[in-house]
Amino acid sequence: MNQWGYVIACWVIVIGVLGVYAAIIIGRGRALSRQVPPEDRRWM
Amino acid sequence: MTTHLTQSELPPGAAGGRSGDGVPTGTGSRGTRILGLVALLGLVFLGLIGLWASPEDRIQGNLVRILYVHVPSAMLAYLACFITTVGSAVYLWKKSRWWDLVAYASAEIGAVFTGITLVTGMLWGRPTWGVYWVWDARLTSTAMLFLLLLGYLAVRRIPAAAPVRSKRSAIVGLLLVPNVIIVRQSVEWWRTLHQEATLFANGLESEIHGLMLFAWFVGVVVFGVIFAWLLIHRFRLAWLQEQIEEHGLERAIADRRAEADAEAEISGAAEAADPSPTEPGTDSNGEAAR
Amino acid sequence: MEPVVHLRAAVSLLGRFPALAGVDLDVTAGEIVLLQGPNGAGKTTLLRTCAGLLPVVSGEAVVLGHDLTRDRRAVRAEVGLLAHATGLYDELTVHDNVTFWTRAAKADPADADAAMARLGLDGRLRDVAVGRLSAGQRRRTSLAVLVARRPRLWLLDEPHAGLDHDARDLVDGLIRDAAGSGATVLVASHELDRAAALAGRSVSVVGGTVQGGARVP
Amino acid sequence: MFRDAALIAGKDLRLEARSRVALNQVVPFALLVLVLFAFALDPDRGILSRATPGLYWIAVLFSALLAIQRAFTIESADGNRDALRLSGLDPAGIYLGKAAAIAVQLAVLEVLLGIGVAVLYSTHLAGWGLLVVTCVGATAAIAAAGTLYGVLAAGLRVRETLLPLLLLPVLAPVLIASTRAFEAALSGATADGWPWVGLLAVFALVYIVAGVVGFGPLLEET
Repeated sequence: MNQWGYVIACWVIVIGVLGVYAAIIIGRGRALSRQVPPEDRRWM
Repeated sequence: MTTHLTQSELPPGAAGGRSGDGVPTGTGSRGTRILGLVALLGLVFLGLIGLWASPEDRIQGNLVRILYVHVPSAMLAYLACFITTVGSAVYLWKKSRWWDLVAYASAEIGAVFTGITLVTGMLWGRPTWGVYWVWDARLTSTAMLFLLLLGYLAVRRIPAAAPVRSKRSAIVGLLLVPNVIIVRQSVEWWRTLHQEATLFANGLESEIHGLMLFAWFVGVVVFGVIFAWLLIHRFRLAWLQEQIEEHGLERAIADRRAEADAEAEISGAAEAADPSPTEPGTDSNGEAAR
Repeated sequence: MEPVVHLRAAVSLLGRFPALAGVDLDVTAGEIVLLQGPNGAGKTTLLRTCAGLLPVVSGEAVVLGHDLTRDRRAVRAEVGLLAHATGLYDELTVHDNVTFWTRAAKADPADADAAMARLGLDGRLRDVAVGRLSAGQRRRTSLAVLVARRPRLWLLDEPHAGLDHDARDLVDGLIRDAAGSGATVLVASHELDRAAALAGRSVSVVGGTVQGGARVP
Repeated sequence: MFRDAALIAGKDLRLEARSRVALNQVVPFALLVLVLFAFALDPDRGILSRATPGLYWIAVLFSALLAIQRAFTIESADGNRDALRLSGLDPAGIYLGKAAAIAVQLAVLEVLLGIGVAVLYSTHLAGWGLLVVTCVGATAAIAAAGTLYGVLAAGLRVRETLLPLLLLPVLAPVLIASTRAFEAALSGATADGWPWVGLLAVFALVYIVAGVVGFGPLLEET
């Protein structure tokens, strides 16, 4: 594995992990917000 | 990240059935969409600068490009840990639910960033030192931070009532920064006892400058925006979870009162028929009614 | 006469369950009040709320002059709660337990020995580990602690349960003496015949609320 | 506060004297750990003698986990939390009392383990001043942090697994400091050991303050 291999691996892992985490939060956010009556969802 | 953008661009009506007059159907809002956009563009820009435009480093060669994501992650991990401690302190002092949830959201995001920092640190270490893990002062303290955060998150998930959980997590959260300081101090002394600070230890080693410094700077800014975006969303998610728990409570009070009124009428009627309250009949009557 | 216990529409929570859903209750000094009602109606919670152990989330709650909605700790020193779970240390002897809890309450250890004598615990039971006692003996031990603390408000949760006949007379005697000396007693009990004879007034607790508790001010 | 602390410590130690759990179970466990280390690190290849300070303190740390777990099991009789809140004891006093009781048991354990190490690993004990001061500092640090995290995990179904997860990362600096201080003492270079003792003292102080402040709110939860 030359240097570029490690660099790409790092970047892919970082962006991948952040992307998956963001998607999980958005997904759960949508699921939960259906159970809460609309007036509580007025975000600032 | 791009998948997230298209989802939130969907007209709210499409995603959630009865979302009413443009009320967001998730934890998204106009502000977070802008922030999300900035984060994405920043990331693309960082990729261009970090991977392509900036030159190789004299000593490390291309490996310096790993630092453009590694160092910002480490900085944000420690920032998240600081926010958790501040949030826990304010919660304990002023009982403000808002700060309690900020502490929780920040700790979870902090754990994600610490994990990223460790992985990229190891991947940077492999070609540099020949081994994935070196008991270097900074890497070791980051690992300890990761364990401390896992401990905090474990307390957040204990099967107990919400106030119990929040209070115990706040105490652990409050001690997060002191623990990290003590850990860093002891690990620093411990490692410098054996060899002077390694090349990697003092961060901006081998006088990084010019475009590399700019790339590093962009990395910090972009990761900062990503952190903020995640924090807002994770906070709102925690807020929603709490609302749901809260609603459960109000309904329970209403049911409880309804049950009491129902019983009162029945036992009232029984007393009318048979005035002396100490008659065992009334008691069993009351029992049967339940 | 300012009531010892004054509750108006008091709501208190057991975790997230609203055990008391709006209680009105007035009790004056020297009174013995019987709390009647089916299991799970909230009798135990009412006693623990008066002892300052549960948060009063809405309504008024003043016990022995302390406003429970603001500070729940101050009232605890002047209250004696006899609960099902005694909280005694099973591996310590009766004598060790009673003296520990008495000294913790800053009461005089001599009162502890007197209380133990009064409840017949100074004989062979004195140095027996509480873990090996029967339920009735354990109750007498925690009663001894309560007596030694000389509380102004007695909160007794099923004091007669599991006691043999003369032990019950002993308990009744203690309650009468306490009321006689100006203390106030709240008794939650299923034993209607015995408790009714003892109590000056009885109220029924149903579904987290109290019927007939409030005296028209 | 200190009067209540003395009362609680007395109660805990009397309870230990009667039930003998620490003496009959925790001390044998600590010796067992030493023996297992000997099996793991073949004695005659010299690793064991070089690693003795570290192994000693790991044995102390694991035994401390058991002692702390035990200290809060005796408080888990049902109704105990209510009794403590109604008892009129100052929460800070309860914290200091329990920490003191744990510290006393740990001190006894450390002495017995010291003998065990001297005999089993035939280590030549030197630099007594530093050894004793390190033990005192480490015991105070472990007891102070252990009691606070012990009450955090108390009363939960998951307490057996939560306490180690919370406490061991926090005690890592204590392990580093006490081991290095012991190495300095045994190797004769006692001057190197004193900064580590300083770290132990700071650690103990931070947790005694946190415990005194934090114990009240923790006891108060409904």
